[in-house]
Parts: sequence; C-alpha cells; structure tokens
Amino acid sequence: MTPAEAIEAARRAGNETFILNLGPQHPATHGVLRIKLTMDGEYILRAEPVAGYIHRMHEKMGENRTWAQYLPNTSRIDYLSAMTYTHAYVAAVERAAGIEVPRRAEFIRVITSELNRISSHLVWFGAFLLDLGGFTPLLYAFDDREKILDMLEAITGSRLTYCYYRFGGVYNDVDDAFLGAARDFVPYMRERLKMYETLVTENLILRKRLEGIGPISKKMCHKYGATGPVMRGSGIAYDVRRMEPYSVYPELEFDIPHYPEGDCMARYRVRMEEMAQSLRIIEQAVAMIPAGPFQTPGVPKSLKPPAGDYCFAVEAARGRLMVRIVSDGKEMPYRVRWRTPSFCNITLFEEASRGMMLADALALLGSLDLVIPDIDR
Amino acid sequence: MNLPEPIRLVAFLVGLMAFVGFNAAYLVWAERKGSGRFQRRLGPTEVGFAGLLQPIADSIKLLTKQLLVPPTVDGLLFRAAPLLVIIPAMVSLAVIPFSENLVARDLHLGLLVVFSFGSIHVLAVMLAGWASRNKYAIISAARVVSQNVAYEIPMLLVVITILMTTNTTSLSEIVQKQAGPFWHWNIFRLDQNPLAPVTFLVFYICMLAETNRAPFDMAEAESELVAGAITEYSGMGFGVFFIGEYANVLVGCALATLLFLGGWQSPIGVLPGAFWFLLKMYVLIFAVMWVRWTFPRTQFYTLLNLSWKVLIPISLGTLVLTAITLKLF
Amino acid sequence: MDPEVQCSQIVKFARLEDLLALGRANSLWPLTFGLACCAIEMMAAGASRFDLARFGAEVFRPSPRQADVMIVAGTITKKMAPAVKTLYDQMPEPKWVIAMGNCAISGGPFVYPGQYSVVEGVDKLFPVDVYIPGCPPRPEALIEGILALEKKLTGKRRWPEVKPPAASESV
Amino acid sequence: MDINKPNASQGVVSPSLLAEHPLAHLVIPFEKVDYARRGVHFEARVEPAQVVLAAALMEQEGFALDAVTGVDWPQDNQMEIVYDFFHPMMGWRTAVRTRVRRDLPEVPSIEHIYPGANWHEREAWEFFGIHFSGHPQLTPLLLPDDADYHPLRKDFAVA
Repeated sequence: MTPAEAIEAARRAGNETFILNLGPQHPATHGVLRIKLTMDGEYILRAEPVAGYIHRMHEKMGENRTWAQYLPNTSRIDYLSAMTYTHAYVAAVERAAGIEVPRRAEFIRVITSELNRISSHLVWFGAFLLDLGGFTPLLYAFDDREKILDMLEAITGSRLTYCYYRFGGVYNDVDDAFLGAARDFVPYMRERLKMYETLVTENLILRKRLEGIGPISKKMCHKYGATGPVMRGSGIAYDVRRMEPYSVYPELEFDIPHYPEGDCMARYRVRMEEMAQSLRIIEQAVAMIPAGPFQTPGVPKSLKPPAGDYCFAVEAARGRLMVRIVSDGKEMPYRVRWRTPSFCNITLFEEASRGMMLADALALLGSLDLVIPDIDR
Repeated sequence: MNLPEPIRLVAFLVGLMAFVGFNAAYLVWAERKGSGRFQRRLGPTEVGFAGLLQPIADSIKLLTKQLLVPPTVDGLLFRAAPLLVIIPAMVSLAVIPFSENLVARDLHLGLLVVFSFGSIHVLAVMLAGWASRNKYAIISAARVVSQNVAYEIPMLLVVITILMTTNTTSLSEIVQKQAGPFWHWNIFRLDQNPLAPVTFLVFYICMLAETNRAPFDMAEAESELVAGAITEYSGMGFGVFFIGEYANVLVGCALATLLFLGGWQSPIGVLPGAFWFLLKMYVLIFAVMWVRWTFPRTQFYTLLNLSWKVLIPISLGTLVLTAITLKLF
Repeated sequence: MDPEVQCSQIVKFARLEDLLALGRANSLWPLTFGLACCAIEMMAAGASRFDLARFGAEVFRPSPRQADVMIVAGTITKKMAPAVKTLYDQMPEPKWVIAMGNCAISGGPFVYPGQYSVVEGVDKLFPVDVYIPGCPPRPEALIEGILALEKKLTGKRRWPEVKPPAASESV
Repeated sequence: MDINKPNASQGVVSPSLLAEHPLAHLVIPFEKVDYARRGVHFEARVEPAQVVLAAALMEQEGFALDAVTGVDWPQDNQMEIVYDFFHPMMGWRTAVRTRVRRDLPEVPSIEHIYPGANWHEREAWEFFGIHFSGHPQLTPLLLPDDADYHPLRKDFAVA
C-alpha cells in the first residue's frame, strides 16, 4: 500500500501516533542532524529534518576576512571532500580576478580532487554499511582510505582539511614520489573494489535490504534540486564535470555511471562505479601531467577582484557544489554563498521516507550520504 | 565421585555459576579479539598479556559504575528484568550433561526443562524494554517478542524430529544413543532422518535468532534503536544483560552439540569425555561470532518471512519425512 | 586501644582504590558523539591502523547510560549546547570528558568578534578532563589523549612519554 | 546499465554556439552573458512580482532550482535576491535577480513550484529578514528557534 494509504489507515484506525526523535546524537545520523519522526508503530508517517545544530557561520565569516584568509574555511564545510570545496572557491575568485592557472596546477588539482572523492566515497561506504548492521566493511574501507591520506598528507601536510589550492595554482609542487604512489594506488584499489564487490555487493542480505527501498523518482530529484549520486541513481546522468566542464576534465576520458531504478541499490552502485571512474581519471592525469610552474607568479597578496558577482560550479563527492561570490572591489568578499549538495539532498527525505519502516528510512538516509556541516554551513 | 547428594548439588551449582561467569567474560574477550582479527586489527593487547585481563578490567569498571534508575521508569520491573535474563540460562545449564556423569541433575525430561526456561529470556528482554519507558526500548521490545515467537516454532519442530528418532527426552540418553564413531551422530544419521544436516542448519539459524545475535540482532540494533531494549541500563544492569546474552549463546550451542553432534562422544569412538563436548561447543560459538562480523542485518519483515514461510515448512517437511522413514524401515 | 589511633594507620585503603582506578582506566568506553571533522579522525582512530581496541576503548556505546568517556569531537553551537548538557547529565557517575579539537577547546577557527552561534569551548558547559589540540587532531593525538586520561586516573603512565625537544636544544 | 556507452549529455551544446537565443521565446527577456566571465549563461532582471512567473517559465523549460541567494545593499537601501537555475539535460545556467526595498523586503514565494525552495527561502528569511509571502513555514531553520536577529545583514551587531 502506498504511503498515503498508510497514513490514512493509521488516522482512520485511530491508533495514536507518537513522535520519535532521531535526535541530534544518534548513531545513524553520523553527525548532529535531528529528524522528528511521527510514527505509527514501526511505520513513519511524517519525517521532518531539523538542521542547524552545527551551523558554523561560514557565510558570515566570508564577509570579514580577506579573499586569501577565507581559504581554511572552505575545507571545513564538507571535510570529506575538502579539495573540491577549495577548488570551487579558488576557481570562482580566479574567474572574478581573471587569474590564469598553469596546466600543471590544473592536473594536480584534478588528481587531488579525484583522490579526495575516492576517500569520501570510502567513508560513505563504511558508514552506510555500519547503518545496515555490517561492521567489518567499515574497517576495510578505512584501511584503503589511510593509503590515500598518506599520499595527500605528503604534499598537503594535513589528513582531512587540506588548504592546498591557492589563487592561480597550488601551494607546493608534486614530486615524483607522489605521482609514483598515485600510479601504484590505481591497480591496488581496483583489486580492492573487486573484493568489495564479492564481500558486500553480492551479499544476499544486503541486496534484500537495498533493492526497491527508498525509491526517488526523476521528478522528485528535479523538484528538490537533489544532485550527484542521488540524481544519477534516479536515471539523470548529470555531472558538473561534463555539463559545465572546468579545469582539464574535457581532455580526460571517463564515464558517468547512472541507473534508472532510483532505489538505494542504484545509488550504492553509482558510487561504487564512480570510484572506478575516478581511478581511471587519476591514471590518465598522472600519465598526462606536464612539467612547468605549479603557480602563476605575481598574484597580488591582497587581491581586489573587480566589482560584480561571479559563480563557479564543481562536482563535489555529494553532488553539485556552486559558489556565488559578490565582490565590491575591496579586499574582502562582499557576500559568499555556498549552494551545498547535502542541503538540497536532505529536503527530499521528507517526501521519500513517508510510509517507510524505520530500518528502511535509515537505509535511505545512509544512501543520501549526508555530511551535516554541509547542510548547516 | 559419589559425594553425599546436598554437597554434590552445591558443588555443581557453584561450578555452573563460575562456568557461566568465566564464559561470559572470556567470550567477550574472544569476540573482541576475533572481531579484531576479522577486521584486520589487533583486539585488546595492552591490558595484560594479549589483553587477557581485559574482561577483568571491564567487569571491575561495570561493577563500580553508578546504577542509574531514571525516575520515569517503572522501578520494580526495571530491576526485575536483569535477573530474569540470567535465571533461565543458569537453570538450563544445570540439566545439560557435560560428560558421562558430569551433570548437575540428570532429569528424565531434560529437553523440556531447557526449552521451557528458554522462553523466559524473551519475557525478560521485553520487560526491560517496556519498563524503561523509552521509545527506542519499546520498539525493540515489540521486535524481540515477534522475532522470538516466530523462531520458537521451527526450533521446537526440529526438536520433535530428534525426539522421534531417539524417542527419549533425557539429554544424556540422547547422547548415549549417538555413541560410537562420528557417523553415529544424529547429524549424519540419514537412515533415520534423510534430511538430518538440514535440520541441524534450521536449528542453528533458529538458535541465532532466539539469542538476538546478528544477522538477526533486531532487538539490540545499534545503528537504529540506539541500544535497543537496554538503552536505559547502566553499569552492572547492562553488564548482566551482556552476561545473559552470552549465557544464552552458550546454552544454544550446547544444545546443538548435544542433539546433533553427539555431546561428549569422541569422533573416533574412544575415551569420550567433557573435552569433546566443550570443543564442539566452542567451535559452534566461534561460528556464531564469525556470522556476526560478516553479515549485515536483515530487514524485520524478511526475518519474519524467513521463519514463517521458509523455516517452518522445512522443519514440518523433515518431521513428516522422518516419520515416514522410521515407519517404513 | 589508644583513642587517637587514626583509622588509616590500621586500614590501608590504597590497594582497592588503585585496583578500581586500574580497572576503569583500561576499559574506557567512549560515547559515539561525533559532531564534525574531528569525528572522522575519531573513527580513523577506532579503525585498523590506529586501533583504539588495544586499550580496551573500542566499544563505542551509543547510549549515554553505558558510556564512561564523552569525547566531544567537533564544534558545539548554541543550538546544540542544551542537548550536549543533557547527554552529559545522563551519563552515570565515574565519567570523564575529552575535548577533542580546537572547536571543543575554545571554539577554534569560528571565534571572531560578532560571532553568533558557536559556544567558545566545551568547558563552558561542563568540566573537561583532557584537551587535545589540533584541527582536526591526528588519531595518534587522540590516543595520546586517552593515555593522558589513563595517567590522570591511575597516576601511572603506560608508555614512555615522548617529550618534545626543549626549544633550546633543537637549535 | 550502459555505463560504457558515452551518454547523450557528453556533447553539451554551449549556448554561445547556438544560432538563435534558446530562451528568446520566453516572455521575460533573458540576455546572454559571457559564461567564462560570470559563470552564468543567461540572466534576467525582474520585478519582485514577476518572480513566480519567471520560476514557472524556468520549470517549464526543464530547469532545476540551484540556489536562492540574498545580498544586502545598505548603501542603496535595497536587498537583492538572486535565483539560480541549472538545466540537468543541457547544462545551461540562468540567474534571475530582483531588488526589493531594504526596510520592507517582500517577495512572493516560489515554494509551490519548486518544493526545494522551501529551505532556501527559510534560510534567506532567517539571515536577511526577506519575507517570502505564501511560504508555509517561515521559522528559523539554522538558527535557534527563538532567534529574532538577522545575522547576515550588514548592520548586524551581536544581539
């Protein structure tokens, strides 16, 4: 019976519903998202997400720092794919101030962003299966992730909140050790993805838990503006790297995995195949990276981009990330607006989870892959 | 060893309490070390040699924790629930024969005693869930009841097939009937019950579901219901549920060994003894832990469908099949 | 018997107190309470490479009733403060708090004149036992924090403390 | 699924190459903007009253809502609201801007066309005080429930 009928039946049957707080502290929310569930027994009649428990004023801070001082903030909005967030901000300012970026820096940005995307998908993979009750895959996924973090730490100095990109290039150059490590990482990770395929994807219990659960239609994605693996799981092959090509992505050969079913299994498969595609990108980028400068010389310390508003969109791990910056010619941004993917993906949870059981609603929540500071900013 | 009756009984009682206490502590240690090995990491290694003192540290800490009884809680039931979890496991252990004469009280109706007390465990967990007045606990209490009711039936049907083949309810007689080399064990007695291994498997699955172990741990589903029925328990209240859970796994595996794997009989038919019984039991317990760390949790309705639509028909089928084979041959 | 004999001369209390402290120190069960970036480093500390299980601390209890240590990993906002306070009050008595990361220590990078939504430091809500600086602190730093908490409990240090070279020596 | 076949969207048609202006037939004038310079393909400046019409046209053309951004211009006593849209199939980007009076910012809500705008508008109301008429639930989203201050206004002093 459809969710609407479930609500009607509950109301007619007169059994009183109760409000369950999937509170700010709950193992399944992986952060401080609170969801007020109006429940009838095990079924959810209405789910109302309450955000704001980790609102850290990123947009207000944009207005009282200079353009360069704001860089550390960009990697703390979504700390799992911090590179792509810094990439969006830095590219937006470069577009505003008209700064050129050397080819080598563009390739370094692509390699580090894709490595960061894989490490973000690995955290999602571990946390998602933790929600479904499987404890072991989390440890395997974190094991691989540590290898990526070692590589990125060698060149950026930090494990999670890299502040690696600068206006007009990157902070320091990439040595052959890093390129060699990235080159060897690709076949190793392909082996591991095969192992995850047998350990988890073909597991009957998992398939029963995910197939047909939490269907999200194309229309719903369109109405709520959900993007990224959520949209690609519902059949729309939208990826900012292809639709609004930036950096050197047009020269690289990769596919956009998308599935029409729109259920949790489709979103799971999209992310697993996205990791394989990212490996392909890294492989090509490491082969094609030219020598040359890694940063445009002569970028003024206190940048003053011309007045006006500019925006730049990037494909973050969770979906389409758009930064809109308004400059009034001074050395501090006038307004910084982050359109973050999780903010839009969570809005469809209310409609998608109506009439589902608690366990399935948590599988749906896990398949949306939310990072809570990404919602609250 | 024919001590006068009361002393013998007291000795066995103390022995069983020690056995359950020791087992609960060191099964937790084995589970943490085992799960560490499954997950490519070391389990507790710093506390004593290879973490052997870890259970002692845990129990000391749990014993000295403040026992919080929240005001909104139904006081009497809240305090009674942990006791009710321990008692059935202890009592059913009293009936289980560890070896020829190493049994506290060899009752003629041993099997019925074990199963009748086995059902109290369900009531205890539901009581805990209901008494703690916590929404998560109430949902988990409802889940525990429907899950255990669904899995009690196929388990009893399997036990009836064993009764038919051995036509005795005394546990030691069942084991004596399985004397001799290992193909005399009930699991391999295809002449009496053509689907014997299948019945063992059904019994094993039902035992997993009865003790709320993954992949059927719907009651204490960490990632959904916070800590399930025992959310409100702190310190030793929670510790007793821990011991109760492991004691029930112990009883379940002991039963599986007795009914199917020939209790204390040795595989090559010579010098039977308690050693073989414990060895088989711990192998089964290792399998329980192994299953827990590999499989995700099933949905609740798949769990119930598995029992009503799959396990009960299978166990009924084997029951009828055994009756036919016994009648004809 | 001499009336002035102090009880402590007859009965030696230390032994039991040490035993309890040792038991508590070796089985600190943290509460799963990840707020932001530091939570990912806490999960990494629990994972295979920086294994918290070695110290008996890998049992992350979701319910505050069964946890001993509250590792505050992330930023506390004004909207979240009452919830954190209730969680702290729900924990049974021998409880400790580890403030992990700059946000939990002092509000970290989100403190500037005119900020309206971050509580500047968890110690404004309840007493904190161990502070672990870093943004986010490395998993080794979290393990060092747990060792420091164990030293605070038992007075004995498990592993030799690695003293950073004094400023004068590292010329 | 056919992930190996390069999907249709790979060849996105950049609007500058198109002969005639793809959105010319719309009643609201969208002028072309240099994407490489501003990051948007088309832009339209409308009156606050026409916002719902613009959103309906965008919905009809197959655009999805990207963001609702408020900008506070105290010097010319106005508040600007920018609606961003992106096209999932063709990859185009449009922006619709309106300006409202700063002391009484009032804009009709487009929540009935794009339900996703519900949270965007609540956030704009919360940070700027822009009242979206017709919005079902204009309560604080990210700020504590009893918040009565609008932090992103330029004249925001710590309450």
